[in-house]
Amino acid sequence: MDLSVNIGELKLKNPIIAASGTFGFGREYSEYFDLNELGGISVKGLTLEPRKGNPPPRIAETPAGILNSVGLQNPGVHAFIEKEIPFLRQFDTAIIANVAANSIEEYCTMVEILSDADIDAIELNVSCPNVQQGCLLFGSTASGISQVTSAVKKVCKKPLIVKLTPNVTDITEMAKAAEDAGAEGVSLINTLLGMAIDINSRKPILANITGGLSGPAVKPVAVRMVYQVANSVKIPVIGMGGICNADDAAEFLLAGACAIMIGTAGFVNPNVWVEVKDGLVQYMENHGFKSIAEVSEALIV
Amino acid sequence: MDLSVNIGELKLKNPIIAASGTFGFGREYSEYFDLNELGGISVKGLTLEPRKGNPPPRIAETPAGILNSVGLQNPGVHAFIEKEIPFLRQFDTAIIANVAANSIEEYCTMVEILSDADIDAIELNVSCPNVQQGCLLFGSTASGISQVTSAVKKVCKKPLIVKLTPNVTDITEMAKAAEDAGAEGVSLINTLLGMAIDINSRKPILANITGGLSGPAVKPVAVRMVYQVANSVKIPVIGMGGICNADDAAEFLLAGACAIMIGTAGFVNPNVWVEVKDGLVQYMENHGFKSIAEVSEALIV
Amino acid sequence: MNYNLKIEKTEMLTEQIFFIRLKSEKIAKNAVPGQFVNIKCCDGLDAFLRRPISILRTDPREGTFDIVYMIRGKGTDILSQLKCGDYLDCMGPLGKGFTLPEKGEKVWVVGGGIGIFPLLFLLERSVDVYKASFLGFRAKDSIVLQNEYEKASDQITITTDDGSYGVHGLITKPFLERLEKEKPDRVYTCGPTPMIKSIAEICIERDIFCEVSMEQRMGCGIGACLVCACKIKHNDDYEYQHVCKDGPVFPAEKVIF
Amino acid sequence: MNYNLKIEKTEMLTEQIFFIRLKSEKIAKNAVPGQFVNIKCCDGLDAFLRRPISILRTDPREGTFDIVYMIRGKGTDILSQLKCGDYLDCMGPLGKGFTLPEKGEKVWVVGGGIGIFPLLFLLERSVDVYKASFLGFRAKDSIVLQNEYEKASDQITITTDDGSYGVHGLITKPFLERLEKEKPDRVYTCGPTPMIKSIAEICIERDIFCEVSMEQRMGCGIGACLVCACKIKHNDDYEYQHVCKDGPVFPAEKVIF
Ligand SMILES: Cc1cc2nc3c(=O)[nH]c(=O)nc-3n(C[C@H](O)[C@H](O)[C@H](O)COP(=O)(O)OP(=O)(O)OC[C@H]3O[C@@H](n4cnc5c(N)ncnc54)[C@H](O)[C@@H]3O)c2cc1C
Ligand SMILES: Cc1cc2nc3c(=O)[nH]c(=O)nc-3n(C[C@H](O)[C@H](O)[C@H](O)COP(=O)(O)OP(=O)(O)OC[C@H]3O[C@@H](n4cnc5c(N)ncnc54)[C@H](O)[C@@H]3O)c2cc1C
Ligand SMILES: Cc1cc2nc3c(=O)[nH]c(=O)nc-3n(C[C@H](O)[C@H](O)[C@H](O)COP(=O)(O)O)c2cc1C
Ligand SMILES: Cc1cc2nc3c(=O)[nH]c(=O)nc-3n(C[C@H](O)[C@H](O)[C@H](O)COP(=O)(O)O)c2cc1C
Ligand code: FES
Ligand code: FES
Repeated sequence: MDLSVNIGELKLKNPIIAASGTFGFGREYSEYFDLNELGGISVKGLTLEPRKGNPPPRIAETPAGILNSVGLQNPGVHAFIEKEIPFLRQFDTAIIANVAANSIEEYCTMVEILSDADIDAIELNVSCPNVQQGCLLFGSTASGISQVTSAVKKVCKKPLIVKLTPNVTDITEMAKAAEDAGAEGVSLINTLLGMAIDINSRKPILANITGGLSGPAVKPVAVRMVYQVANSVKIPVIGMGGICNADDAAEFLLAGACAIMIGTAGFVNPNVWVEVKDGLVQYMENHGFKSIAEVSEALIV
Repeated sequence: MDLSVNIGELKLKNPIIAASGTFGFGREYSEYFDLNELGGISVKGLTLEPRKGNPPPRIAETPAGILNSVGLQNPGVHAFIEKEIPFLRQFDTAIIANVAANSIEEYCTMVEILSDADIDAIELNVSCPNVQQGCLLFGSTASGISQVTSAVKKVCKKPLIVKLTPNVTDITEMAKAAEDAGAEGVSLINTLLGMAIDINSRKPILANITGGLSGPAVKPVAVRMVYQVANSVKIPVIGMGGICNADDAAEFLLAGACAIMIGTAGFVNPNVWVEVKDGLVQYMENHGFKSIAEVSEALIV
Repeated sequence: MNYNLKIEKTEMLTEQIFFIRLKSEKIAKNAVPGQFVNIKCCDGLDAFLRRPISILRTDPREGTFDIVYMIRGKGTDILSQLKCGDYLDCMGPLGKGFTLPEKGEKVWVVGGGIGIFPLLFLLERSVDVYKASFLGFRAKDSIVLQNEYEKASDQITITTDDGSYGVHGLITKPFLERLEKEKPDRVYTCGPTPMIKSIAEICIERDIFCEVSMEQRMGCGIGACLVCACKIKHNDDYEYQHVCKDGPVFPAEKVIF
Repeated sequence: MNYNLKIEKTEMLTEQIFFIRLKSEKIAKNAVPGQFVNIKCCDGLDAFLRRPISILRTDPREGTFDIVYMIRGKGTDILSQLKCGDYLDCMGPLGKGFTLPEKGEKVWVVGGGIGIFPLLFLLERSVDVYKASFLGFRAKDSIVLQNEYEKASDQITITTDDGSYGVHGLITKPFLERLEKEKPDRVYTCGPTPMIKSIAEICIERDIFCEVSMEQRMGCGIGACLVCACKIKHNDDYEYQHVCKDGPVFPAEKVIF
């Protein structure tokens, strides 16, 4: 059975990827399972300079999901290259650098720097709901996405994946804009903007007031968007949003994704990535699928 | 304690309203609890002509929520006036007519007809995700909303509430458009567009492929949107989306809503409307609130 | 209102099929064959919606009723962990049941898989009539309640898809064969759509009274949300009626499969 | 990996506070005072995230460890229904614990409410030292583990907010009064933020070694998701460290409250 997946020049040995921001730089989870099991790791969202992130509380539990407002706390792209890449390179898994910035120039500078680093792909994060300027702004309009993507594309020497926000009226316009501007793939969904209030303290639970919703609750919205996008662009689609088990992963592949990312579910079950991989193989055997591509085309409508 | 709420000329004796499409025309639930307990009932979405609705399956269960694709099955506005209003009028509760149409003309015709009917308010449904033309189209752009609303406003003799879809980039623009066009209030959220796939049959569970997500899963998105809208318009906001108990209702009021609607939770607990009303009174007593308005202004940020 | 009913008895009939007896004077007194209860399998979010399960039979004297269900997914799986003494939240009796036969009539019931369950109640409530049961199962190990159906019927035919017990093949075969020889007054059927569809067609052709019990995914279970649609002939057009309220039992000739 | 641990004992200490003993050679052997376990209160969605609960004490010989928790919401409420023999999914031991005292030192621990629990383990592991415990409770009926703390301490002071037992008022009062007379070598504190904040300030002023155990809402519990931020002095600026991995125990003088 062939689990491998190609996204432009990016070769994944299997379609299971750790979702950005939920997996740090792999160090913590490496104590819980063998990172060689993963097709790839999308690292914590990187910025040019180190970022402190937002004040706590940064997480709230909601029905079948969570809200987070980390706010891109990260050591900056240079520290990532010096300290984290060497660690990640010990493992046979693709390193995907998740990049966030406040201006087109900054996106380009970072992509230039990362193009010369030992990574396998770049995931352009134009969809972080937890920082004031930039980022989400670009991701919320087709023109913003095509501006950032085409500018970045000029200096990018790595496969480029654009990560889309679900907080838009028409996700297919965003995906098409990324495709037209030269992206090798799109990944979706980032978090849905949400809010939770403590009715006793009468305060929002998150210090940041609003945060990004992830986990099982968002799965139907994510599956719908993956389905819509897969039917409107030719480039590969990486699906995510609430995947907790192999059945969920199969649902995203059937919706048209060629690979999937898992984040929140790992907080509850640190083995989830391995279990999903093994379960997916089982599912493919039971249904006589020989490759991931076959699953991605198997939906009957 | 004062539970009454005014939305323009619409007077509700309490802020608990049955959400449109989940409560039919009240007949069924009237066998489970006393409809006099309700502040109001928003009836099943009405169209000018009777509508058959979509083929089944029309519902799928998702994590902490459901997808539906009923597609506005209803007997048409005339049958509603003849057969349903007399039944509903037996109860001391506000009758809110939920109106859907495919063209501005049709919206106006219906509102004219309903303006002479014995109802208390009109809820303009510009946000139904389960019908092909019209409806959602209008609700997805500020210009669409202001066109429909101002046109309708000219012929409307009842308090006008515009029901907003969450499937937009910026919900506040939609609310402002409705306010500027003369709406007495806005209600939100309608359902989030979603999809679920049966991985064994490899088919979408809903015959309509996609459907509207409701229930607890959407609550954080709904609370966030209510909070944003309440802070951007002066007209009253009716909040809904996943309310299952009095704590959830209080959360929406604290977010800035002056009234709330409950739908999906009633499928599981037919007493939910009464329980929420009683629980809300308890909450207000415990926290020394004397009126709903006080709760709506009590959020500490 | 409180819908929590005490579980008086549970039994594992097969690996996948379970029996539960519940205490409810109201349901035991009022339920008619073909009706169902709508069950909240657990508090909380894990099986969010209620699950519709047919009433297998009632015991008005004891004030109890029985259900039998097969494990299909989350909800029924949770149900299978319930023990005697636990409480279960059931709304019901819900829906419109079968039209009971008249004295002296010849009644044939045709059930497949989980579709056999509502038919036992019908057989037990059909008095002074001749009763023949045609029951189709996947395989020998999925046959349940055989004694009950034998007791409740004058004659019984069992088929299995794999031939591991009784007649090999679909239940429609022996049903048709017997139709060559004699004609029942009433046929009642419940089970997989292909099965009830062909039974319905066979009866309509021969102009035999036939009622079918339909399945559909449900929300409210009481007729308010309109999700459990069933396509029904209406003049020379069609309309969507609702399994939870207008059904689950419909006249065969009305249903558009 | 499998994190399901057998429950060897459960006990209701008050209406709101419960005790659980769990079997785990690994945790019993490796855990140090101040560390915690991260608990999945139930399968499924009802309490989706794990809940962090301090390790109250371990018994390396028996291969068990204890936790005590107060019912606060969904998760702890579900925990309170667990019975001896059930299994509980716990990740741990997690986090950085307290710095143990040196032989002969004078150790004071200051705990408030649920903040007292990690301190018992510390007291029991601190040998050949003088140990004084200052424990603050809401009221008499919320006092738990008094015997254990008395056994583990050379001297103990209990306060209640409402004066229903021990000294009336906040625990900081007797703590300060005693500080007038003598000076401990080490102070360890855990509890409500206002309390640990003032204890920290008092110690910093007087330049007494002080460690505080912090609480924060968590996601992964292992340092990967960065949600459990704690504001920590960094050169003449600050940085957000993480309670689950860099903490829960931090040097008092480092924390920016
Ligand atoms: C009127 C009626 C009577 C029934 N009587 C019985 C009976 O006596 N014994 C029995 O074993 N089964 C019966 N069924 C089928 C039973 O309702 C489903 O098997 C059950 O709902 C599956 O739930 P689950 O959580 O195990 O599966 P899941 O797949 O987890 O269910 C997910 C959702 O789909 C719905 N669903 C899935 N399959 C069906 C189905 N076949 N029909 C309706 N909804 C479905 C569930 O209710 C739930 O909302 C009946 C169905 C109907 C409509
Ligand atoms: C390091 C550490 C050690 C702890 N040790 C203990 C202990 O020994 N005994 C004890 O009774 N409690 C302890 N707590 C507090 C305990 O984690 C919370 O009371 C518990 O998580 C509440 O969960 P719930 O489902 O009952 O409440 P809910 O309100 O339903 O919880 C909702 C969400 O908020 C989180 N949350 C709520 N309150 C807290 C809190 N105070 N700290 C962190 N997360 C919170 C929950 O984990 C969950 O994710 C500790 C907390 C931390 C951080
Ligand atoms: C705590 C947390 C931090 C996240 N940080 C990032 C980030 O830095 N960059 C990014 O592109 N997405 C980030 N995300 C979004 C996830 O990568 C993913 O898109 C989302 O969580 C949906 O997947 P899931 O439901 O499997 O978690 C974060 C999510 C969480 C929960
Ligand atoms: C089965 C179903 C049918 C619905 N039909 C309508 C409708 O006709 N008109 C409308 O404005 N909203 C309709 N809605 C949306 C609800 O009124 C409500 O906005 C949404 O369900 C969120 O609230 P809830 O989570 O409490 O159900 C429907 C929802 C459901 C579940
Ligand atoms: S389930 Fe709501 S109408 Fe049938
Ligand atoms: S909880 Fe994830 S870093 Fe602390």
